[in-house]
Amino acid sequence: MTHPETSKTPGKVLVVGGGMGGIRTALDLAESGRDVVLIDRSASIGGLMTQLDRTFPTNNCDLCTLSPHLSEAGRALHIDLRTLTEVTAVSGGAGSFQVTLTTAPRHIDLDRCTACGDCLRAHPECVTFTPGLDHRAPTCMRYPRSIPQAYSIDLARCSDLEDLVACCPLGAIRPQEDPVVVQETFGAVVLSPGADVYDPTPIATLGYSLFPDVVTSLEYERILSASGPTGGKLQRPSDGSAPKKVAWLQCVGSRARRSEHGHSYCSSACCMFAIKEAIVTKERFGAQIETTIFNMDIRTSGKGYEAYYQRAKDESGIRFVRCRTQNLTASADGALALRYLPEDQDAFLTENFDMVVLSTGFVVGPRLRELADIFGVDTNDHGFARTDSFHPVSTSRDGVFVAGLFEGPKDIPETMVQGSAAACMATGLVPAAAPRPSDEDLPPERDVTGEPLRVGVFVCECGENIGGVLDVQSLVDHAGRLTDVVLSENVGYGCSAESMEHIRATIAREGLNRVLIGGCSPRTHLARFQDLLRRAGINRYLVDIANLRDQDAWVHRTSPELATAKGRDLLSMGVAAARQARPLADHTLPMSQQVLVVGGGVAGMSAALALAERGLRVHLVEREARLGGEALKLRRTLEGEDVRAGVKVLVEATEAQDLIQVHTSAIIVDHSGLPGKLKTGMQVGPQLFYRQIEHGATVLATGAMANRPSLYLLGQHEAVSTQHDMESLLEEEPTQVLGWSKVVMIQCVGSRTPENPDCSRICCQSAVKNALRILRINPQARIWVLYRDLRTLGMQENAYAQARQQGVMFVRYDPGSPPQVEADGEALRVVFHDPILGDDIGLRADRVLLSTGMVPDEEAAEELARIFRLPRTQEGYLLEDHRKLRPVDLPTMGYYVAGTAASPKSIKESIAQAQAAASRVQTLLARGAINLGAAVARVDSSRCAACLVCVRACPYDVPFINADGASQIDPALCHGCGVCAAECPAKAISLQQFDDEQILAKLEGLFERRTA
Amino acid sequence: MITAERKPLEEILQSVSSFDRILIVGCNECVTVCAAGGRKEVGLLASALNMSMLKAGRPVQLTEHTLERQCDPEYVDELAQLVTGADAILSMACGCGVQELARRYRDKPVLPALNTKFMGAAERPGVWAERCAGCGNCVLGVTGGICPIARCSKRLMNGPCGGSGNGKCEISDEVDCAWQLIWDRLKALGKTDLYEQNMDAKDWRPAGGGGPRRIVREDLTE
Amino acid sequence: MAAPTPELEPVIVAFCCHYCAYTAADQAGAQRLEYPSNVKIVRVPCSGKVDALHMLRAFERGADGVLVAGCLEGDCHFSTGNLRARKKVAQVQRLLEEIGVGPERLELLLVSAGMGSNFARAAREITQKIRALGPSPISEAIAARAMNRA
Amino acid sequence: MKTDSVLEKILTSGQLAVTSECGPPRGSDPEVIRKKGELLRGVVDAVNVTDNQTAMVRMSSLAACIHLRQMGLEPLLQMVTRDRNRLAMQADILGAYSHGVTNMLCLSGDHPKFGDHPMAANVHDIDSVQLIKMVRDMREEGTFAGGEEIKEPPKMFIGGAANPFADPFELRVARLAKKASAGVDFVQTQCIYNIPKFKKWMKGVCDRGLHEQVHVLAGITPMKSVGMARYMKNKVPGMDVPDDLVKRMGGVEKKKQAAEGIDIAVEMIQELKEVEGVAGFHIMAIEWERKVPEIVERAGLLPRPST
Amino acid sequence: MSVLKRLSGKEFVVLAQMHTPKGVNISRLVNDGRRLKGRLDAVLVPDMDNGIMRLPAMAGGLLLQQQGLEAIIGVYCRDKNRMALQADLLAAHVLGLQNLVVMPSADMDLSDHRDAKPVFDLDEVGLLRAIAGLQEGKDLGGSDLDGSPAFTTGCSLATLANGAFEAAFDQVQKQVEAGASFVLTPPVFDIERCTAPLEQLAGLGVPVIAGVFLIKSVAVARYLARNEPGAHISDGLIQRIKKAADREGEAVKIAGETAAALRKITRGVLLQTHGWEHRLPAILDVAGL
Repeated sequence: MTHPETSKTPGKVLVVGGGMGGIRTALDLAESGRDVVLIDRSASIGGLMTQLDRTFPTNNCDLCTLSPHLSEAGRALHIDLRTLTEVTAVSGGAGSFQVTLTTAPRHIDLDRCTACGDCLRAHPECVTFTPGLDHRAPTCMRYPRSIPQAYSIDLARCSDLEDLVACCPLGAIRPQEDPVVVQETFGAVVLSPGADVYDPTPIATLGYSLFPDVVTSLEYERILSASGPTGGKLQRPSDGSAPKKVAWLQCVGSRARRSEHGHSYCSSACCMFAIKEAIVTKERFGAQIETTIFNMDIRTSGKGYEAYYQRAKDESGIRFVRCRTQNLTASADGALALRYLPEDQDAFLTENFDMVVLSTGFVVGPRLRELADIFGVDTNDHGFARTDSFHPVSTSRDGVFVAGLFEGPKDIPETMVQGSAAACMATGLVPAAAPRPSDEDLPPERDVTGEPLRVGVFVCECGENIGGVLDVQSLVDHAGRLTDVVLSENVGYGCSAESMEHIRATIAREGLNRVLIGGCSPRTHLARFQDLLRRAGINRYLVDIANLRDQDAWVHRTSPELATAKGRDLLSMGVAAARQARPLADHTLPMSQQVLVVGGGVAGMSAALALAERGLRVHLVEREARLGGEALKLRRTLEGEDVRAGVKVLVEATEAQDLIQVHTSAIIVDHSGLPGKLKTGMQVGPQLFYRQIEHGATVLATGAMANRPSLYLLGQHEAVSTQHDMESLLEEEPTQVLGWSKVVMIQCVGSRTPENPDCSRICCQSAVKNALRILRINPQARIWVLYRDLRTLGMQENAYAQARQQGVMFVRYDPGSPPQVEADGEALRVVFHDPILGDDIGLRADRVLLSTGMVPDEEAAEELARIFRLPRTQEGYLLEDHRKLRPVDLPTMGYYVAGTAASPKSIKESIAQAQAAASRVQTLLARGAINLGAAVARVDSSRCAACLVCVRACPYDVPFINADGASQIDPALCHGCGVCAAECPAKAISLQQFDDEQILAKLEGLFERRTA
Repeated sequence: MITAERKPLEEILQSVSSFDRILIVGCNECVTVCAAGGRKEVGLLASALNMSMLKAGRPVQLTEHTLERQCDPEYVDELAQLVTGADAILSMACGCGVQELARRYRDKPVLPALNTKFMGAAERPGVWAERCAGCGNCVLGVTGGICPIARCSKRLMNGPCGGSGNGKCEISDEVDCAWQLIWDRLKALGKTDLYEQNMDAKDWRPAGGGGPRRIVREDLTE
Repeated sequence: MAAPTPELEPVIVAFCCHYCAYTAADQAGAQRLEYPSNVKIVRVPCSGKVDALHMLRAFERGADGVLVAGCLEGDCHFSTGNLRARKKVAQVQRLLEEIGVGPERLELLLVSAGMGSNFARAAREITQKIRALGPSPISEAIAARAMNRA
Repeated sequence: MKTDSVLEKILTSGQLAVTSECGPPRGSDPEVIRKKGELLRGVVDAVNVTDNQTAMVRMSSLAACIHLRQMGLEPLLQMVTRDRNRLAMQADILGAYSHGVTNMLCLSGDHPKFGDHPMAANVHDIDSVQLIKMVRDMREEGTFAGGEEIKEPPKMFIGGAANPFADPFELRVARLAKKASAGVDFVQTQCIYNIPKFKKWMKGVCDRGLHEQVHVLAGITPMKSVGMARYMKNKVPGMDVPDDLVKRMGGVEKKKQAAEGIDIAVEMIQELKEVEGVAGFHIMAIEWERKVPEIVERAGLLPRPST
Repeated sequence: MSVLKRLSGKEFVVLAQMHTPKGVNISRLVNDGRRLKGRLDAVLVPDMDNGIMRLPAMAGGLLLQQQGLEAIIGVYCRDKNRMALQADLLAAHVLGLQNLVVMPSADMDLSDHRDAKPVFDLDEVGLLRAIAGLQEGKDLGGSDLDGSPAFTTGCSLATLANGAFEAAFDQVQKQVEAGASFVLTPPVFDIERCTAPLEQLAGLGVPVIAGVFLIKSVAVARYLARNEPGAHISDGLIQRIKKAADREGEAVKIAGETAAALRKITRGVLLQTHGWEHRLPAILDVAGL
């Protein structure tokens, strides 16, 4: 795909929607040097996420982690953020879209507004509606720490305009503003407008409009949220009392059989959503609160989600009831009476609750349908943008890509993946802009040597995360009393844009020369605060973080006093170390612009192609003799697409691509170097020829394996096979199917077990797919699907409904008493329990199909993880850096994962992740140089005894004894492990940033109180 | 290189038991290289002493200092200030360093913290082995570069004793038979005839048999 | 049960390598796995960076237990730093024996980044062990001195 | 004749010589040495008296030799370089000779590590070859090691030890040559069990004509039990005990093992008699002196020539 | 003393294989060579083996000899006709390269130049005869040479695999008859299983030098087990590597042990480390060579 008309002049990318997906897209594009216009129709960005309290499975606020990146120097240079803006017309095509953007008046001058809040206090009525519970809308900022950090005015609600204008001390209120309409040209467009939330009002039986204590899940989030209407207290909307019994009703508006009850598809995220709300309820408001989730199936098929579900059940004590619900009525004592039919009983039960939460899903509302029309992109029956398995983020219109909910209901990790994938696709149409020197804006670095120590301590509350456990004020006071601390204060959310700015200004104003942040893990946040210090005009290495969140508040929730005491210790240690910090210089190396992609399956090929098409040289390494991987065994997707044809296209394109060097029959045997300059050795071909390649980044697309557990006579009886095996049989020998009168499918064979705890994610759809195909060939066949939870996410639910309609019998089994399969001549005898009939059923099946799912490819993954030094989950999948926000990045910079190497996935999801990985690689390689940081070993040659200990100890053979008879360490080669420093008998070597003084100071700080 | 190793802590504690202010002095030469008395070992000993004293309820004041070389008066002079503030000096140098300190600071007890062992070489990281006995009259030229005086347990000058087996000395499997090494090397050099010549009884005067030794280079003396 | 007073609780210093042990400790947090607050973590790039001197100084300043935590064998981000750490821990254990501070107060933990639960368990176990052993003679002596001075 | 030694006479006459040894007591009772000496009277030509054998303190070899001499036996003074410097050694040689001791064996000695004084200084002023040379110079040149003239120089018949089984095997013949050139008159070998290896060495000795210069007495030690065989095989440095010998000892019941050991010793002597260059036998029956007569007799070495 | 003299002097020889670079960056080759100088009897430099186009063996061998090592260079029939082969041999001689091994040619479809045209003007026996002819002063055209080269030439056994060995043996026999004076074997992994064929080879009366292959990882071991029936890689071996904490170290140990064991039944070993030449010293240490 080349678009000659745009390849000469760099264009821009339009990203529609500033939710999580849109932010991800914009960040990826900006980091790979593309100019982006990010628009959102709201007054601030953040999308749905802004209303959530925390997200699963880390129970953390994800937006807080992601959004601050937007304001970071460098990225911000490429991102033009426009709120209150919508697309009103589009013409042109890929490479050159003419887009009309209409920006509604904010009536506030963004340059002047400091978000002081005077207008809000004077005229609280002049606000736009904030979705969620609160019909009064307490603030005209959608959420605290919103981006941009400014208010907006709803003129229509204002009674006294003059007074409103006058109340602003800065004169930022502009009542006369008109909408602004501009037409701009974009090379590509990414649609990530999110989706709307289902409004349960029409379902009369649930009494949403009748009972104030019946709330939607989003409203419940608002109640839990510290920035919500109750200030983070759990109160019943009716009387403000604390509820003792809360119920969640799942699938409200989703999986509906009748259109007046909503839509037919599954909203995919609500199960985890409800579980999280229940857990948070118990965690924060008391374990004694009874929480019950009424559901048809629990659909926790993301990575690590099943364990989260099991923990909720077994450890948090959350009750799960499988049932159909009937209706809600008011009981005599003001409680809500829920009438429901448990799945395994034949009589309705009634139970009283103080609050009922309706798990409402996602819908495409009129504004999104309109958006689809404006762009002319095809949508499915439910209004979601149409894509296909092999082009997961491409809409029907060339150059217009889609990410997130608008593509279909999904969870955050899939949204993040699509956000990056869409960025990747867009970069194919828009070349990188000329690099802009970001350092120009930086103030000169102040030389702090010789200055008396002035330490500033900034303690984050991080909402409930830290503040909910630790006594932040006492920590602030404690830090204030430490030696050389001239300032200590609570900064709320320290990593929020306004706090960052506040800290920056404070450093400059107070002339601070050492800074300690009491916050979260330095692993994730140190770099950001280092940037901040640099912007504040002092060396970036003069800051440290005391990990008050991940390693204190989060792990000592039940003993706040001890946690606070530990917090004091951590701050003492941090201040002591900060006092020893010295300004350091970073070292850099040029990056290799080649990429290693390991694994020649669908994900690997897709990643390689995406990278090569964007001009990067790729080495694609496959251990088998040919490309294709596991997908070669698949024939059709649930949607009916021809997998073989798709794979063939990929293989041909890969082999034809000049920038891709394919190495088949290749075994990776060694790996060294550092991100940006890696070396991988492999043995290739039948005679194991050794080759070493240099690359800047690595994409692991090593795949997973079809599971083949020895269960249910698999491998012992001819008539037992896996769903996987069935693929080719259905295509190639359909006549066999004609002979089958009864077929039994068993789900979760070898998945969701103690050995392989995760859900394999794809088996339910495979079962439905194969059931439908069998029926197409042999409509007379009777098919039973024995399952634990049927997990047909999103639109797959429609196929499930269709299968049921066509007479496929879905029978739930309990993992405690699984079905029995015995040989019965050429056929099989299957016995299982039917909970609805309450009886055991025995039948003679011609065929038993096992949904065996996937397992990590232990053979390949175990050794590759060792060679690449990458961590794996306990199940054996590669462990990503952050399950939700960085599902493509591995914990070591420069390594990315695509496809089933990370967790079970469909082809579509694998390709999306491959494209996302390509995007992440681009963002890395666009930096051009590797920052080795300052953590390098330095030799004090006057102390060196030239004893050779360092020379012998260094794992990378870096130190050598130079002509002057002293050890010399090249900072460009040093990996910063510090082994030499630890071994040096003359104490002549120190590892900067971790030198002895700093480490020992931490110990001094820790024990100061005790020894004093 | 002179090799040494730290004395048992117990013994050091005993030796400093009557002092309140102790100066621990390391040396940045041989003992640093053999990980016995460099800056790091000084730190470890100081820490260990401090803890032991604390435990015994008799805290002391410990000062650490490492000299470039403890056997040269100019370097040793550097300590004057620190010595004034100390009741005793604990030297982590070889015997030469200890004596130099004692010579320079006559009124202060100087105590050795190391046992000086031998002149040796690093066999591999962390392992040092005796190589030279300082006999003052080198025979390495006829013994294939392997010293029978330092490396044969019986100092045999004319070939191996009857206890040599599998290339090892009779005293331990850890010790190579020096004569096996000599023989192998002579063979490799094609110089086995050197072995055939009898080596006369050694004159031990240069080895100290003639009393304490010194070397004088007139051109360098002042 | 009354909440334990922090001053009477043992203090355990954990030197954690950035790539595995520290990440595992963060993971424990993300998973809300509780462990005693006695464990104070010092982040180092690699367990091989932990000098014998650091371990000893921790005890000297009053630590009742010290944990050196690195990557699993064969997994060290820096090749063999964890194996070096193992040797150094053994060396310091011998020294502690000489000083008369129980060598069992110093421990090596090898853990992978994904093993938050293992880290939490190890933290619980060492705290339990140190509690059972009581305060280190050094921290006791320090406390006694501080009392005398006060 | 270089000396007045009986042993020298027998050896130069070309007859097979027989020597044995007797360890002095770890105490000052002279009876022990007398008893052991008595057992050997008429059975051997000379009796070695060990010098702090296995680095354990015993009555001095010199004193014990004097006792034997007084009994009319022919003593052979063993002297190790481990415990004395050249002054002390020469003094002792003069003393010994003054008492009519005319044979000596020059050794380096077992390492103190194995003895009861592992802390003792290891003198090793000179080594065994140099000791041989020193004794030879005392006899032939009439000078002390320091070069001064000796009034009435001692005339010792000089022996040394040879171990054909220690490594490196290939220099073992050369080692004997060095001793020969230093002036050794005879050597007693390490106990022989591996006869083929011994023969190989002996052939080397003969090839260089050393057997013409040095009388080689083959060392024989009867084994008391299979346990001893195993111990010698595995624990004693420089000892080469072939497996089949251990097997043979182990093949008989425990009570008869001692007899089997004697049989083996006798058979070996018979076989070694025929080997070119073997000038006699040195029978070391450690703390089993009473069996020496039986062995000597059964080996057909009796009667001893009268001198 | 040249390696081949040492061979004829019944000494055990240690050879290692080093590959020429695909490109002109020779630093690795030269450095590896320097590091191993004195520890090896000679280095075998294969010529474009595996059908991978790269720096020719002659250049590699020359570089190594300049570093003070002795080189044995591979010659093969796939890519050159008899003219070019003979001319190159003359060049080799005058450049000081006097040790040759006639090697089999990999199939073109395994090559990185699949479209190249194979020549096969001569076969291995023919090439050996040509070498013999040159040494006698005649080229294959029958012309006299102005100065004749001298070589020591070996041949290589195709496989030790059961079933295929006999045919391979016949080939080698023919090559020995045609002038090969030593035989290189493919890697030996299972000494017991290979003893019989190795002994059979020894019966040809020329020294046998057995290959020792460094199995770098479990994946490589599995690959060999699956694809090289002659390798006889046992499950035990795979498990041994897998269970080792330091797999690389274990692999080195295995190779070293194999080399040490081969010492008893062959006249030399050829260590094949395929890119991990920096591990050769460790292998030699383990093997006690």
